[in-house]
Amino acid sequence: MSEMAAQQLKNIVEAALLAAGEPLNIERLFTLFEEEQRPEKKAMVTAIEALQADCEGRGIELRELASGYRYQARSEVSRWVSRLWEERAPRYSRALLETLALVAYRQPITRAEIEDIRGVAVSSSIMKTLLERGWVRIIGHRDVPGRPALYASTREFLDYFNLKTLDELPTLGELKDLDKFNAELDLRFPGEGVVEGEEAGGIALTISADVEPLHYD
Amino acid sequence: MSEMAAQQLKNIVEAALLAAGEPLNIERLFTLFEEEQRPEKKAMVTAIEALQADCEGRGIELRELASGYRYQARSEVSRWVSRLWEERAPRYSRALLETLALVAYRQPITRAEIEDIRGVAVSSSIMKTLLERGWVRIIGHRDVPGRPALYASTREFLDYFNLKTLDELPTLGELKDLDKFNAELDLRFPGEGVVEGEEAGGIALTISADVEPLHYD
Amino acid sequence: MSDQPSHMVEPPPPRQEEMPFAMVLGLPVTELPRDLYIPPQALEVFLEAFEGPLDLLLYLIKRQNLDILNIPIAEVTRQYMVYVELMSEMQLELAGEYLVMAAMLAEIKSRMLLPRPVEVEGDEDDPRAELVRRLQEYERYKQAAEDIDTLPRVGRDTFTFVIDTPDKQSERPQPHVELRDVLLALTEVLHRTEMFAHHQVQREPLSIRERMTQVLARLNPDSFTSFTSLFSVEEGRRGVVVTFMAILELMKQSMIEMIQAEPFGPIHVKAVGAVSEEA
Repeated sequence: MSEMAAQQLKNIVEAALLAAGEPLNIERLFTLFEEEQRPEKKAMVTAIEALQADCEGRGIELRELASGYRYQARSEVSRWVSRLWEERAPRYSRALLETLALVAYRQPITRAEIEDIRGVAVSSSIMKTLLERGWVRIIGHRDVPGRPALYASTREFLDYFNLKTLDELPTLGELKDLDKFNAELDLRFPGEGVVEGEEAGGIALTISADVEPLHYD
Repeated sequence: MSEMAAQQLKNIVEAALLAAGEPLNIERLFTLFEEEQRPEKKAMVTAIEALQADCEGRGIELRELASGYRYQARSEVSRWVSRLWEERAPRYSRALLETLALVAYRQPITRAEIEDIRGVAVSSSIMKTLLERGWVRIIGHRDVPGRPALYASTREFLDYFNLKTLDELPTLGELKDLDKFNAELDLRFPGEGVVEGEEAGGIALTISADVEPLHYD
Repeated sequence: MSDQPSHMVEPPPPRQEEMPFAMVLGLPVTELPRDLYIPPQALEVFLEAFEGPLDLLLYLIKRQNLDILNIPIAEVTRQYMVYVELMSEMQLELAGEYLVMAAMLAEIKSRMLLPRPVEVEGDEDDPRAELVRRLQEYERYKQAAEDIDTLPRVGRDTFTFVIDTPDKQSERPQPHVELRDVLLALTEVLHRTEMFAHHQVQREPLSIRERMTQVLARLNPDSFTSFTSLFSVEEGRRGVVVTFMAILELMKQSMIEMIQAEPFGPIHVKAVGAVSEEA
């Protein structure tokens, strides 16, 4: 067979470089062709240069590295491409959610108080996670021996859960009712999409005389 | 951030499809973008179609398969690209292919049903190979004594054979009624295509020239 | 048979009474089937290539251009037995299914020989019907397998790509939490502590809690803050009350200190603890 058309050569080189999974140098590219079909070195270089030029303005580039040519994603798009391998978000433990709830409802609160209510120790990693997530912060220290840190919820906590103020959280009494009608949870909790001030206000109105207090001690 | 420029979207999608190492469907492509940046579905489809059009006349194509879009080498260049690797593509035994065909066309199907149609036992190693390759999976158990496993084909099977849906499998031959025999004395089998000597069975190549090959016509 | 010519010609007549090559249907076979001359090694490969009795039968039928719907049972049975005997002769692993099929063929053959009652001739099931059904059924999947084998496939007809992404950015995603989950966690705690058992009325617990946090955040542990500056008139009476209650609660819980130098003098407030850098 006579020498290959420039376009066909370019097509073969492009597909081979993409399929190889490793950089290919010119010598290796030559091995793809039977002796009698083997292109001139000049033709090969021209093909590679044309392929490089084709990458102008695209999300990929054809780079020459130490061991050969390799297609790779440009750094301009790597921010998006990287999300292909993003790990799934882990889930928070129940202990963490309980701690968060206690900080929200009983702030300012010390770790010892949380442990007292939960009946189990609160691991340092839970407090650390909540602080790092920015949902909880230390706002002071109680004036008792050891001067324990006082934890409170943050603006970010409210924002994340789409609340304007802590008031929009259901009272413990409402929680008790909701607990009985678990199925209705979706309809009644604020901060779940539809809800804005209106719903939250609705909840405030439902407070009745036997409502659970947030008694402190 | 406002909606992304069409070119940038196209660049990201191209790089992601090339970097992923597996087919990506539209839903997966959407996950590359933050909520507020997420393109319209229409824009995404336009980008994919533009990328497909860009492959015209090249050695690669962007195909839609069962589990999503995949860039791949066109068969026109596979002769050269395959020389990147020493080993040849594996050949599959008739027993394996027939078992695979029965799962693909008759799913969900039990091993006993496969054996019934093929007239011989199906070796465990064949089922194991098919399961390990991810072409076949167990989707349940038939509610009869022994609760035999029900096998079905997978998206990976379709991807591997370059198909988007089971509908794209070659049409299955028709069954002829014995009663109608006298009416039509066509000697050809329904669904029997022209089989090339080489393709009909690897066996033809391994027996000597004076041996009648194993194909029937 | 080694001295036989290499093409399909009439085999030479046996020169002597040799041991039968095989016993087929009780008759000795001393020669290979006429249409089957194959060197022994190739023969073995050839025989092993059958995917079972149905495959072998299909081969016999197709080779003679017979129609599957009108199988000459006697002849096909004879040929089938020759192959089966050949296989056992060569000590190939002969699946039991081959013998089951042999029995089935023999049965069909004998039924074909029986005279059919005239009156039911039209309705009489062809004894071959079941065999034909099975052969056709197998044939279509055998064909389907061949078709699948010719589909373009990865690693043979097409190749997939993976390009490198040099600057991968890995961002560890944060867990998502629904408010519902937080509240459910709280009810769990409350159940455990039986806090639900208490019944006291309190109208604005959380706004006081929240205000306590706000007041505390404004106080400095190193210097005093004016008590009145903690109140904002714009908030109205409710706001003032909430702030006042928050301050009382903070005092009760030893979180703040309050100093009044003289009766009716200005009151000053200070946080008691060292305030963290975040506050």
